[in-house]
Amino acid sequence: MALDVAWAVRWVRLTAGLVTEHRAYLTELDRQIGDNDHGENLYRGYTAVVARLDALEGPPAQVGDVLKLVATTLMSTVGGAAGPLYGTAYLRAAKVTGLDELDAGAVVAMLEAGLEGIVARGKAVPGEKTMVDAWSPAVAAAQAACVEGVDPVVVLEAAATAAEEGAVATDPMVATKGRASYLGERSAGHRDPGAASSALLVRAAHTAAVDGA
Amino acid sequence: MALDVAWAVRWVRLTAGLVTEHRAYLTELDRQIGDNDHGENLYRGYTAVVARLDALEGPPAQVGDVLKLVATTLMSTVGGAAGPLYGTAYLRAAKVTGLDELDAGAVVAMLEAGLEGIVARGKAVPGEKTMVDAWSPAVAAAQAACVEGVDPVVVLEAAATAAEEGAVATDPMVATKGRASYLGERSAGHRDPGAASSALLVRAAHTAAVDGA
Amino acid sequence: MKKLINDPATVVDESVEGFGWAHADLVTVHRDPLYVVRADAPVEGKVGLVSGGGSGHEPLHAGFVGPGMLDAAVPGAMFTSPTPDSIAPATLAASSGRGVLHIVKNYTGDVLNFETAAELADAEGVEVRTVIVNDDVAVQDSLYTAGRRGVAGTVAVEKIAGAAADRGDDLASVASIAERVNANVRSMGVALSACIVPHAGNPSFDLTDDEIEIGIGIHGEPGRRRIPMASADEITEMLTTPVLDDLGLGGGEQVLLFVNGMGGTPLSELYVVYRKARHLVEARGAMVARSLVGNYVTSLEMQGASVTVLRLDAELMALWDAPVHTAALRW
Amino acid sequence: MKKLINDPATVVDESVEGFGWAHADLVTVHRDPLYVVRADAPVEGKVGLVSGGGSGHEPLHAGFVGPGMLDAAVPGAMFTSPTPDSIAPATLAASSGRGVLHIVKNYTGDVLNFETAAELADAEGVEVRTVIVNDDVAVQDSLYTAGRRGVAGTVAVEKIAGAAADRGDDLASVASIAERVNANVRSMGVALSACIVPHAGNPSFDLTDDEIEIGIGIHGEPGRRRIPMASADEITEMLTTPVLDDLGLGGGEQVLLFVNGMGGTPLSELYVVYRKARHLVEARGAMVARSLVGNYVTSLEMQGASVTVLRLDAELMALWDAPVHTAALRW
Ligand SMILES: Nc1ncnc2c1ncn2[C@@H]1O[C@H](COP(=O)(O)OP(=O)(O)O)[C@@H](O)[C@H]1O
Ligand SMILES: Nc1ncnc2c1ncn2[C@@H]1O[C@H](COP(=O)(O)OP(=O)(O)O)[C@@H](O)[C@H]1O
Ligand SMILES: [Mg+2]
Ligand SMILES: [Mg+2]
Ligand SMILES: [Mg+2]
Ligand SMILES: [Mg+2]
Repeated sequence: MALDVAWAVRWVRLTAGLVTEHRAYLTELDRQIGDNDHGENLYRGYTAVVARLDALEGPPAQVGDVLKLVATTLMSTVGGAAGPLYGTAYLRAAKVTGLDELDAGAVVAMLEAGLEGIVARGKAVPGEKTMVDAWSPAVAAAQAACVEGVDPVVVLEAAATAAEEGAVATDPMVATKGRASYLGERSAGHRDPGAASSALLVRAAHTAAVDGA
Repeated sequence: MALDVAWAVRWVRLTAGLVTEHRAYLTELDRQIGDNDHGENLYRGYTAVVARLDALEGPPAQVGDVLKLVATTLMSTVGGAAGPLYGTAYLRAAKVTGLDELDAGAVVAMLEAGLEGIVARGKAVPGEKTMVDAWSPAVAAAQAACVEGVDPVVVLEAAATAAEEGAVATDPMVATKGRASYLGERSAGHRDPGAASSALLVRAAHTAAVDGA
Repeated sequence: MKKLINDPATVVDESVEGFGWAHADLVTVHRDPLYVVRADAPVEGKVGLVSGGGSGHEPLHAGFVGPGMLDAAVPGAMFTSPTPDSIAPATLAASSGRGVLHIVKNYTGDVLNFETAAELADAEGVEVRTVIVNDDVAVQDSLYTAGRRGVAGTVAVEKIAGAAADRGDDLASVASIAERVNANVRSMGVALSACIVPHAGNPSFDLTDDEIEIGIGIHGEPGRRRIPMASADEITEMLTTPVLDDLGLGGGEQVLLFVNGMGGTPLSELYVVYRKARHLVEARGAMVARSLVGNYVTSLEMQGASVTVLRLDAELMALWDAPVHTAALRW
Repeated sequence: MKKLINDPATVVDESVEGFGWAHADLVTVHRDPLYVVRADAPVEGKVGLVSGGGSGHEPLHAGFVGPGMLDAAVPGAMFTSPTPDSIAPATLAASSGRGVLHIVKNYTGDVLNFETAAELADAEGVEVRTVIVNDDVAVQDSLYTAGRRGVAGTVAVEKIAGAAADRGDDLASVASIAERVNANVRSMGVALSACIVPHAGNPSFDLTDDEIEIGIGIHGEPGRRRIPMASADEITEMLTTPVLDDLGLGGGEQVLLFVNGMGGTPLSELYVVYRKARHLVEARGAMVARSLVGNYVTSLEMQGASVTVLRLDAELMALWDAPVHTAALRW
């Protein structure tokens, strides 16, 4: 199956649901090595996103329109580091998804664009204990899964699993970007909150695709 | 026996010892219904008294000289309510003890003068849950015990016991003077710190007399 | 207990010493006996203003020494009134011959010690008048208590009396202005947590996680009653309504609204309280003409706040607005 | 958690609303998007100064809006950088045509959001320069971190840049003065207790009764290391020595010594810290020419303090001394 605008809306709503469900968990991760607000920041942002989706007159035309709405909403409501980073990720992803439907290749392009956006803003490379450590393996896994004629669900499944593993893999890392870097060695032994929320986000994309199948 | 200047010095040093010993207890009483400092205030004061006694070139001439030294030292080091109240008590007591020795009658006069001093400054009457509730029964008991030819030790024993009972009797009282009065009914069920310290002070007078016998 | 101190026995001395160095342009610190006096004291031709009380309420009182406010402040031990042997020399140091006003918060200890000090100063030929500040409406039935306490309203008394002295009023006039402020100011406070006096090392009272004390004083004394935790607006109403009632504030009147922090409450929360208190004042048809929000009369690190309302007339307002230059209040 | 708030979701709005009412002579509060701007903004002929950041550090930044300091401040959610859609309008509101300086504390979130806002303002024809404040010496090895944090030194940058703008400097000059302050200011902080962010409801880190965190930031982040509780003098030495070393302070130099409270520490203790820090500065043969002691850059109700030293030259001293009229800083 291909992923259409309804999928995009499902994806975003599912992400909002997961963020709400894991709000306290994400904040607690941020309490350990940050400033105790990551879940709260995303909850505020995705609540606004859902409100704007609900307020739309008609449904958006294309996947990219949905992602652009998410981008601008997160940028103007999340704040902190995650706001501009996720905002830019969605903005770049929106640019390459001005399409009626996404096939497997378009899904890969979308994820690549999201990662590029995060790196362009935050300048982090893999291993610095940031959301990049979820996104980067997700993109690599998506690229590897993207063979001729493959169902985009398969690509998203690979990406989601890789993002989850990437988030777990941040546990032993010593942060060198973001707020956790101030802790130096003390940042090891904790999961990066942004990597954890990124894993939720990619998993939601997959679940939304499965739900629509 | 009669009570001389050596007794007075013993009395004051014993009081200082009891205050030091009960410093935390008196402060805790004051924490319950006051501002958590009564033991500390008296400890500061009597430490200074002992230091001044130690620094004296020769011994004071008369009982009154000792009490005057205590009075001025407490006034200048204790502060709070207890400083002026005890200071005035000792000052008035000093005035009627410009004597080489105190017989039973002089002991009664000394206690009366002390109580007068406290009342003159603090305007409290018995039953208001203040140090007056220790001093007032002490004076009454001393007066009652003061029969022709009685040993002043007997008078002090009666006074000390009455002061202790008086302090215990403040437990159910509702304070209407001092800081505890702000608590209204909530002041009941706690011992007045000033009454408790007054009981120590009168008991020390008795012990000092027994020690010298 | 964790505190940024070296020793409970020396904390007041060290703190006042640091204060003196930090504000050497404004004040001189006299050691032994300890008092803080204007660097240019005595100021010729001006009635002297002296206040003092237990330490632990900073910036009160030393933070209010300077042009337009106090001439001298006498810090006692933590939460303990200073003794006459420091108050009297401070009084002499503040005296330029036109007399000295003692501004005393109404606590037995402060009243008694200042009383003796006034006698001592009088014996040295300095005329002393005393105003007793008693703005705390939490203390009801003053027949059955030591009377209302002096709390945050003290700042208004010191500021306005200071301005009156500055414009050259004589001692009787400065005292009567101070009395007028006291007659028109009311306060009430709440504690969300107790403070810890350094020498004691334990909280001054015990509060569970869902209780607060309404009607607290500023010495870590427990309050008038203990109630379950409530919202800022509800608490502010519990503080402000008795203040306004007791003041008998009517429509059309102008007030100074002062929200004072007890030390451990963030400034952001004080503005939340101010917001509601202002609603309540305005709901009576009165007008908030002047405002003050901050930690001015504290109880060490206690969490909590008090609401103070001062009824203003044109003269009091002008005196409030008059220039002041102290460590803690300046305009 | 007990706080004088109504709802974690509305606390910032209500607090800033109260702030606006209390200081209506100085500021105007713009709602939706939320920012605080000088009542007389934009000030003709003057470079505009805009700062902002997460709430919870009050009086920073809104308390520094007014003549001689900031033209606008943008409060974010608690401890969360504001978003470009509030920073950009605040920037426009502060602009009188001579350009706007963004003063940004060095945190990833603040830097990114101000960056975007600057682009948006630029698109509206307002020239923006940015100075990133990074005075916190607790963050070592900035190669392996997001770089030094901006902490209490921000007050000095805002004050001095504000004075430069006031005397008519152009944007490049104001930016270069701000950079010079930043290059010459260093800070380091300690926490005795953690703060509680309203929406989280639990302490931002866990400290036992005999531990403290050295090298904390101002967002409730844990510090660089945890050590056993120590005396004020010992702690002050742990804060001041790295600051002086990093600054390379030498004999004969003049400094501003600034002891900043984190919110929950009594003022009296800050002066105890000041006293020792001053000893340490003077022990290097340097001179404390100016002082500031108080709660200016806070972390809600956190107990703790930071020591900031700014190396002064004649120009910086004159700009520090220049008149300022804001809610929190005034002379
Ligand atoms: N430079 C960066 N590049 C990529 N991700 C980053 C960077 N800095 C921070 N992050 C991510 O942002 C997350 C924190 O987000 P959040 O708590 O919302 O913001 P803040 O740190 O401003 O409070 C971190 O867990 C990390 O994944
Ligand atoms: N008006 C008064 N008359 C007699 N005693 C009083 C009066 N006011 C207070 N006291 C006594 O003083 C005691 C408190 O002393 P202390 O704690 O040292 O002073 P403060 O209350 O100033 O902290 C009370 O327990 C009470 O016995
Ligand atoms: Mg965070
Ligand atoms: Mg007491
Ligand atoms: Mg006391
Ligand atoms: Mg944050």
